[in-house]
Amino acid sequence: MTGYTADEMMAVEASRRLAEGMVCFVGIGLPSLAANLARRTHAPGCVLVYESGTIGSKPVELPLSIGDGELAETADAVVSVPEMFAYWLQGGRIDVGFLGAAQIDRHGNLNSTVIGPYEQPLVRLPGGGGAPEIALGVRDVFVMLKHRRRAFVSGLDFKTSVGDNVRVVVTDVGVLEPVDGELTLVAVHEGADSDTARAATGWELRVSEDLRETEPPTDAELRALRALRTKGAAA
Amino acid sequence: MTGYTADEMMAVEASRRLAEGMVCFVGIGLPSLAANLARRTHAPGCVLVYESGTIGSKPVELPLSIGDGELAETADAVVSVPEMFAYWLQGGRIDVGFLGAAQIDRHGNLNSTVIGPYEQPLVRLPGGGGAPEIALGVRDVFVMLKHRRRAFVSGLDFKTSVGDNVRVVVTDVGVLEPVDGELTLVAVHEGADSDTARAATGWELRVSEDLRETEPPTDAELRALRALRTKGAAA
Amino acid sequence: MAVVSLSDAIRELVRNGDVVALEGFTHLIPHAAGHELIRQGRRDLTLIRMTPDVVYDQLIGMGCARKLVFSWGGNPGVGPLHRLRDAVEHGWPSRLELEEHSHAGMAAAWAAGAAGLPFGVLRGYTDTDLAARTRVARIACPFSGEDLAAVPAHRPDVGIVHAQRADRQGNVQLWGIVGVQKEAVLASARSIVTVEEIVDELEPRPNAIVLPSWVVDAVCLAPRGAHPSYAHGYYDRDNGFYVAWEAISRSRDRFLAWMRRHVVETADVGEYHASLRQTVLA
Amino acid sequence: MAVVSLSDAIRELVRNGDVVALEGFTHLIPHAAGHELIRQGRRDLTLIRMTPDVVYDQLIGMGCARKLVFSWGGNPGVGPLHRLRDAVEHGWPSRLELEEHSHAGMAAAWAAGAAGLPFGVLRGYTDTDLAARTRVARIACPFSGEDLAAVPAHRPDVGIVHAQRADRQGNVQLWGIVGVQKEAVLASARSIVTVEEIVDELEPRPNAIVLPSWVVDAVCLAPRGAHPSYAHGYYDRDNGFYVAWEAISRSRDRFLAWMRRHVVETADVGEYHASLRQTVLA
Repeated sequence: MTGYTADEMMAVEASRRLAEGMVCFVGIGLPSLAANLARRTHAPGCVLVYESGTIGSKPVELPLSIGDGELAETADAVVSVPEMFAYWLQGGRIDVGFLGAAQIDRHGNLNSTVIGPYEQPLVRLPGGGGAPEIALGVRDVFVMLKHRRRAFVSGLDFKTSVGDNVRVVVTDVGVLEPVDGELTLVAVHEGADSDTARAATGWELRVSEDLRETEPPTDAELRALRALRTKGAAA
Repeated sequence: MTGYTADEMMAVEASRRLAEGMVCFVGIGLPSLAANLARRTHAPGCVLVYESGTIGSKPVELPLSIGDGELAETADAVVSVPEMFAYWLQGGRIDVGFLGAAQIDRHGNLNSTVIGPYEQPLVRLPGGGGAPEIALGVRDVFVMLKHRRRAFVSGLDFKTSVGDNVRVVVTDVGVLEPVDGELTLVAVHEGADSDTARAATGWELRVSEDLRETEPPTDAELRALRALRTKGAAA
Repeated sequence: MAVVSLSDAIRELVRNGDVVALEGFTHLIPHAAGHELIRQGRRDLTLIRMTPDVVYDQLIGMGCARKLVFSWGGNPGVGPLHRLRDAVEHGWPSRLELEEHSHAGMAAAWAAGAAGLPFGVLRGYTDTDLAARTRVARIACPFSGEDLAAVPAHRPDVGIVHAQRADRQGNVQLWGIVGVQKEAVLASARSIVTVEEIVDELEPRPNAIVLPSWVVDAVCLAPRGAHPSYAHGYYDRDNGFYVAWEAISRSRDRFLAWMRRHVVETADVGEYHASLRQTVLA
Repeated sequence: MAVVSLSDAIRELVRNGDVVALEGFTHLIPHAAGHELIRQGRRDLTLIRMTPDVVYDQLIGMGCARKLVFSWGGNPGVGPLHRLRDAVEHGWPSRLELEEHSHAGMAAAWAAGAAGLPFGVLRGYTDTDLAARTRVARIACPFSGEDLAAVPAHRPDVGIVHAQRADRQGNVQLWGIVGVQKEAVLASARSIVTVEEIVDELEPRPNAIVLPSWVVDAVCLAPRGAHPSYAHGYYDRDNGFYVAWEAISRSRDRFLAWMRRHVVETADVGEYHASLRQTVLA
């Protein structure tokens, strides 16, 4: 079986958690990759909603931006951005929302605003965008994040969104799920173990007693994934 | 010169007050007749907005209802009803709004809700519809109303809309305009005089010192008017 | 979402006592669905609609409604609704409670309902007697202090609209005057959409809105189901019928006879139209 | 409304110190108008936009802006905005004040502005650190008591958007991803729309919105005026340019040289594109 990258492992693992008919609020990058992979494999009826206003997009190539023309051309409906956030997200019609971030804490709270003090930042990040209300408005939040000490922190520099609805965090090391309100390592990818995860986590990471190993990407998954990447690769 | 009806006199008099480029919020019946007449005569660039959501409608025949298909087909834009009332009326983009009513008082307040007590009405009227916010949201309110004692009352049974923005009341007897906050007879139609108006008014009607006589409909106005009425006549 | 018969949809989704909205702004009025509510004898409904016209006159006259939430009730371009007036003025066939708004207030209540908010905000109701007679509150802008009106969101149990067409997956497309149909479906706990036809593919059209199948509970085929209202691109408004309704609805007996003949004793929208043709021929 | 040159429109309608919104959600970003603001040396602008990207990076780096009101600032799919970061992190070329919202908050502020309301309501900002860093208030539903967020309406001095086309009367038509363009125009005291072409007749299109001429102050012909963004049906997004901007904008000197060569020393959008072609050829 061919090799695969950490990104591919993350996309595959996230896509497996999407089921037929689920309505997903999708951002650019890995989330878009994961959701589109699900549509090409086990969940062709998975509905992709992009915050730019496209509902039911079926892109053939991965968009580089959430506003690419193909997302509108292949959509069931295109609505204004105010309508998207009011009628569709706040209206409670979205099952799954994907979020990324620069920092996450043990409760799934996320920071995509700033590293360092807000007024004198060391790094000014892009900002919250849709995250604060996606985190509140969808049923299940899926977080996708590289597993690094500087990202998995004991205290956020800034709380951009709240973790209440975070159901899973997929990293390049494994999978975390909330257990009694704290993110707990429940699975590791091929070649990693709980120590790998602990070493990459800035707090005392809880590990599930029945720690699983995730299924590596199948050839079919990798073929579908790589067929999608043409455009996304440009990023 | 041919004869004309009281309705035709009212429509013509109202249409003359519409100027090129004015944006008019139009209801069905006489207002629609007056606004469309203006478009066919001296103000072809007068913009007709119907509360059903059609902006810039150019109907060839008079609609029987504000939702007739022709209003959408000939419109520059069709918007949802919530958008019409929020972005267009409340947004302050309408110059002139036409209103009718069952009762009017000397301050231009209107009743289109009920005759008699609200809980035990003698006559249950259709209700306010767009009137309460049209009366607040447009620059100039034009009222069109048959001049009768039971309609021009000293006290309304119900205040459906406020008179603050009423600039003119066109009746089948003449024309009233607010002077120092009270509707005052400023003109009478051919064949009527101030006594006719006083007799048809339920309060002590003020009459302007320089009472004018309105210009009877011209042949051109009547031709244009009657060409429009085909469909409206059905009502 | 499933494509089902209208009678099944009404049977399964509408209960006595429900808050029900059959929306439409002159265009695409869901008459066929209203007739099915009458056939199945639904009772104690709270009916919501901005512009109740003939189909609400029929529902009220047949005793289906306990309460009406509305902003303008009449026979557009013709006159009053006699059954609505009879219910309000004389309590026939039963008392009808009214919750009365302005169009702007109803529109804001629909938008709030669709947006999952508990209330809508507008600059309205000011200095009118309506404010004292309806559910409206004053609210102050936390920044400017401006005093504005707040209306409670519409959240019906069932929202019912008519549309031009749907595809076999149940995605719905409507165009022309779109009114508050999208809001009525999105604001409701359950929704029924009757359509003129079911097609393989919803080819995009100017000014069309699409309601994805996953926000609709039942799509029902009901050709000419908006009559006497119209379906833009399918058939025109039957203005003659609205004029005729003035006479039909004026007397209780003639109204009841007409309803029996054309609604109660017909099985569906097809038989309804057949019965109308026979009456004209007779 | 009048069809005028973009330089005249900017000269007459945009003043130093104005609150200006160049809106667009990835699609139809009004780059040509942004470049003209830079050529004319506008200063102390408060810039509003949900998703500031390259054109705002350029305006900020050239010292046109005093304040930025936004919800997500980055180079979509590529990385950070180096000029925005430099201004915030090091005050170069000048300090930049930030008013930061969420997308949902910005969208509600735009809708409120278009509706002539002083504030918008949403279920948002709850339990985040954003609330303490921006203009947001809590408001209680007068019916349910639910605690919600209120954001002040956007009411810019000037709203600027790019559209596919306009007719000779100045009616504007745009389609594809429509973002908040309608709201940006309707919420602004003055508005400028740049278009790909002027046509005799706006033939209706699926998913198109029309802004009537009487809500637009100036319509300006600016072919390829959205580049490197795209105009649906006219040209694609120049993804390569967004990737290239990462390197161009990283250093102050290279950024300034690039801006001089392609914006400051070009007269209009035509010369801008000619200068880009020459660079590629060179």
